[in-house]
Amino acid sequence: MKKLINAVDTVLSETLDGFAAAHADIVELGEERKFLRRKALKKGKVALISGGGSGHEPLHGGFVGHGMLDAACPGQVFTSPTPDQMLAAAQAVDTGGGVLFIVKNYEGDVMNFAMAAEMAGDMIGSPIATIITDDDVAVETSTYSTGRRGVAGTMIVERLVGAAAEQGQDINALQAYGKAVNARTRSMGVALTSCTVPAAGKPTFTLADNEMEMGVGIHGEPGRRRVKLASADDIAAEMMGAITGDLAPKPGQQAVLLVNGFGGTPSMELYIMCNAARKILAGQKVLVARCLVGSYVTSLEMAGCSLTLALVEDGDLALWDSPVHTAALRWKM
Amino acid sequence: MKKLINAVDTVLSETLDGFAAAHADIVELGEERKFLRRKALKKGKVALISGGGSGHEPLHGGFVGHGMLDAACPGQVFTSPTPDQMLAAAQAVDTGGGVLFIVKNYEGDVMNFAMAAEMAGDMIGSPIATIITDDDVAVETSTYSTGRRGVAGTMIVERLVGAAAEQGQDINALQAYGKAVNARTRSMGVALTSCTVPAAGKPTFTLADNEMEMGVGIHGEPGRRRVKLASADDIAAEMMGAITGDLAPKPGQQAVLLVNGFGGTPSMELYIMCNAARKILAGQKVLVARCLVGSYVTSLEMAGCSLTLALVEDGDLALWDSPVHTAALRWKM
Amino acid sequence: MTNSVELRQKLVAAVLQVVESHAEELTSLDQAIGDGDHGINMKRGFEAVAADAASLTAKPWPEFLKAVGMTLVMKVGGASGPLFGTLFMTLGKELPLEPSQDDLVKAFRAAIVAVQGRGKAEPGQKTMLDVLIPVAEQLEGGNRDLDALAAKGHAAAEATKPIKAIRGRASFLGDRSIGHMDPGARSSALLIEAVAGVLKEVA
Amino acid sequence: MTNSVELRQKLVAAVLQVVESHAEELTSLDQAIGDGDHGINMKRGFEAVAADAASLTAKPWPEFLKAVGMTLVMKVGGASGPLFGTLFMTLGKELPLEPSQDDLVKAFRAAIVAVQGRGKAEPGQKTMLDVLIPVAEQLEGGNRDLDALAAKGHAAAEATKPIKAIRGRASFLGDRSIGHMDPGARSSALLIEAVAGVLKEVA
Ligand SMILES: Nc1ncnc2c1ncn2[C@@H]1O[C@H](COP(=O)(O)OP(=O)(O)O)[C@@H](O)[C@H]1O
Ligand SMILES: Nc1ncnc2c1ncn2[C@@H]1O[C@H](COP(=O)(O)OP(=O)(O)O)[C@@H](O)[C@H]1O
Ligand SMILES: [Mg+2]
Ligand SMILES: [Mg+2]
Ligand SMILES: [Mg+2]
Ligand SMILES: [Mg+2]
Repeated sequence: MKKLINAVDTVLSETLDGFAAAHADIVELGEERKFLRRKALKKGKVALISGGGSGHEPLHGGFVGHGMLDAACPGQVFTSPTPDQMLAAAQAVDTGGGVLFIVKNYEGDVMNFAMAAEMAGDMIGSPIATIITDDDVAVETSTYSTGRRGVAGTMIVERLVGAAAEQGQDINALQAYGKAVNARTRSMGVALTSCTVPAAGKPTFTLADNEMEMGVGIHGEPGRRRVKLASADDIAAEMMGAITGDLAPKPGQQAVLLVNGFGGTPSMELYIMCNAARKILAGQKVLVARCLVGSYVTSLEMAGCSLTLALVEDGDLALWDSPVHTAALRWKM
Repeated sequence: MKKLINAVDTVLSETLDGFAAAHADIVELGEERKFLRRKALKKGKVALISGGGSGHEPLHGGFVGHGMLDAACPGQVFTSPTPDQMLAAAQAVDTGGGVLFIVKNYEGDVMNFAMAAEMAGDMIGSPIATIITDDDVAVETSTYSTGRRGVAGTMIVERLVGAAAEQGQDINALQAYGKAVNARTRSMGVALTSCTVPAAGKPTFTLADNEMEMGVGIHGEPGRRRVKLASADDIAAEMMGAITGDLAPKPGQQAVLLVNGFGGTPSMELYIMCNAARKILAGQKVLVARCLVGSYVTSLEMAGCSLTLALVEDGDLALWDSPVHTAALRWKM
Repeated sequence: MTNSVELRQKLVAAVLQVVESHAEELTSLDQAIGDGDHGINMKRGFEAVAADAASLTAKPWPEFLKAVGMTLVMKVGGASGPLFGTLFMTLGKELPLEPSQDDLVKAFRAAIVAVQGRGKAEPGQKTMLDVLIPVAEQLEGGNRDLDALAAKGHAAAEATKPIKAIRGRASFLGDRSIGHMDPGARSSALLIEAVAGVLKEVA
Repeated sequence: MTNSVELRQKLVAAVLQVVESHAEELTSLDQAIGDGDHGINMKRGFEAVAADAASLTAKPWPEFLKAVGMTLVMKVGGASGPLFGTLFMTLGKELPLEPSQDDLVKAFRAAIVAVQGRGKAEPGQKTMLDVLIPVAEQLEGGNRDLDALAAKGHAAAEATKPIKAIRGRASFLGDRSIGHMDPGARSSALLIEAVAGVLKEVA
């Protein structure tokens, strides 16, 4: 395992210390490093809290700040955080408007956030509500299974709901809006290499030199199938095909496109994939109103990327464009 | 070679197309893709043009926009661009204030920009001046050699000179300022893996599982020596030691710290390195006034990072904080 | 027979020992069909329990088990944290101060029901339930032999191999989950064996 | 003897052939002590020259050489683009319309001086100059045998191996540049051999 680390046991704590120091103008680290919180709170605003296993940086800590999250709870690498973290975060950032949890659809995350909500009782005075994101079309849905995973689309939900919260919407409206955004957001990923959980010390999986994992998750979990490496255009066609097949956008429909690197893939390749995805969308007359290209929802040093398409409705773009100031997403402030 | 590409020959053109489409609000691609230019020019402002081999994204195209560059000329991967590119870019973005080239110190870049300046003649009405960046302390200077390489510190020069240009400083003042900033900026890098130039198809070098290249350049050129992989703290100590040994900051000195990923290293490791570097600087009573952590000056998918320290003087921080709106660096707009 | 504080100490030690010595194996199983952290998670949780052993084992059985469960919830994370946490917390809630064997059997079933409620899983979906439920059934059927209990756990874990996962991360694998033992099933079998071992020793 | 258009066509073809067939080798040499693009760069440049061959070879010698040089400058990039470009452009500038052997020898020296001015390098620094200069000296010494010329180029390229690089990217390697042939020296030797081959054929 080749990593710039000191010790397997201190990976998370040193990451958080470095992050908090680098972004001390926007964030603060909570006691026992249970959460990262926004420095300046807004009285009465609904507090948005997300979290999940670490190793997906900048998600979620990089999205704490004006116009997005109020706090993020970092779990161990690829392991959901524990209820005490969400409770401590909620106590720190609740200013009376209620607390909205944004949770990626993994059983671990869902159960830990649920336990926190149940335990909140008298500790948190305000109501608690939850949005579950499940944008990964690689997983075939079925009534018996856990359902789709929450992947890169989560940041779009965090951004839009964060912007709406900033404008003073109440918790019920925000929860409904977040669910609606999630419902029109789909993602799919591909991996060219595996990643290594520091504490495990060896790669989670192995791919031959000419193989890729199509439909991979953001923990290196396998996806639809393992296939031969294909061209950027073919990969984009399969991923976009699954996404638009599911979303069925109408010609003329506006959308946000996110081309998301998994951590080990450089910018050039992401822009090539962006180019490929845009050509496909143009063919379907889907209008890319906003486009983000970068490594936003990662899987440690995994090489590969995901495509996310979020169909937008009236008002979404104005919220998208409103000021945001976080470590990883910043404009107009 | 495992990359998300269509064909080796179209890597650059598709990257540029994807980039220009994704950031169509700020940039435009020049004819024959010779350059990326800022969409909105400011009459009479000195035009800042940089460029170099591709594979270092977001440098330089990602820094085209308000408060940084007016144009960037992308060469083939790791190959400096050709004089026709600089000439075409200069013709496109010169608005009468003169043209300032910002060039990383590689013989190829220096010679190609120099030929462009010589050929400019009547094509460009305004004066042309050049700043050469050479911030890489890994290279021992000697009167006979080419001197130090220009690496990640280049983006700090581009940012500060770009901000000063936006405020209307003239070309001589900007050139002098850029040289001064370069003179108080130093970087050093380390690689944990190699990178593969698409057209070459195989890694530029190889490192054993327990080896790293200390003092590596941004093309996978070797540095000071190949050594056993060490801890983040030890690596940071060697790199910062070389940097501060050369810059000799006084206690209480303010500085900008840039922790720069080379393309294949994820955010967690960069923040661990940031944490390590800050502890060292704190020990020397150097005050980190601003801190950037991310993959800004890369070497394709190479794993590793560089540290850059830029000592700041009066006025630098105000320029740093002034509005900037580029694909890769954005604030206050 | 040992006094109950000593017994709780032995249980904590035995459980920690089995988890630590099988952590790598559990992680490997999770690498095959999950995200490669199950051994790490379990180890972190039971190390936290062991670190607190002095104060925990001083509590009576119900409080002890609730506190162990709460420690697991707060330290394990992932899916297994809330699930094993719920298992232990419910055992604590259900048991009287001086539990009989029958109390134990009943509480175990109640704890499993709580785990099912928490995880919304059914048996046959390739999870820890596929060990916990067969063991509970054997106990309820009247066979309280401790060796047989441990053997049942391991056989049940083994029997998760041919199952196609419907719950947990392994479900994302679909048919490719077939042929691998479920990590949580394996850890459940190991915990049962460790507990049975201590009970047998002090019996 | 061939007419000069035909000769220029043969030269363009020969030079393209040698660069294409050695592109991988040149890139490998550059991977060892540079950034791994020299073969790719040279190939791109001479392919551009060949693509334009019809119009280029129709020009008289001075214009032809200047245009070849300019094409290299505009297509090769890197360090070798301006340097080989300057070499050819200066040859064009120095040569009369109907050059004699003496004219060629003098122009070659002038072109080398221009390359030195552009790259600020001296002989002995492990660059293309360490092939160009010895070849020029042999010509100036009166030995105009074409085979001997080609042989000299290759021997000089070989002789860059023990040199420690002072210029070019290889200089960043310091002592580690020792033992490797300079890529630009190798390409220079190949170009000289290709040109000599054509001249010999038509002599
Ligand atoms: N819904 C569920 N119900 C019961 N057990 C589950 C459920 N989801 C997961 N598990 C168990 O948890 C184990 C995985 O635990 P662990 O790896 O620690 O968490 P995570 O899957 O979050 O990484 C699985 O092997 C399975 O036995
Ligand atoms: N200053 C210089 N003077 C003469 N030749 C040089 C100089 N710098 C580099 N070279 C030659 O150029 C070759 C490298 O060319 P190339 O790989 O195409 O460019 P780059 O080094 O920019 O990648 C070297 O092997 C060397 O022979
Ligand atoms: Mg996990
Ligand atoms: Mg080069
Ligand atoms: Mg797991
Ligand atoms: Mg080269």
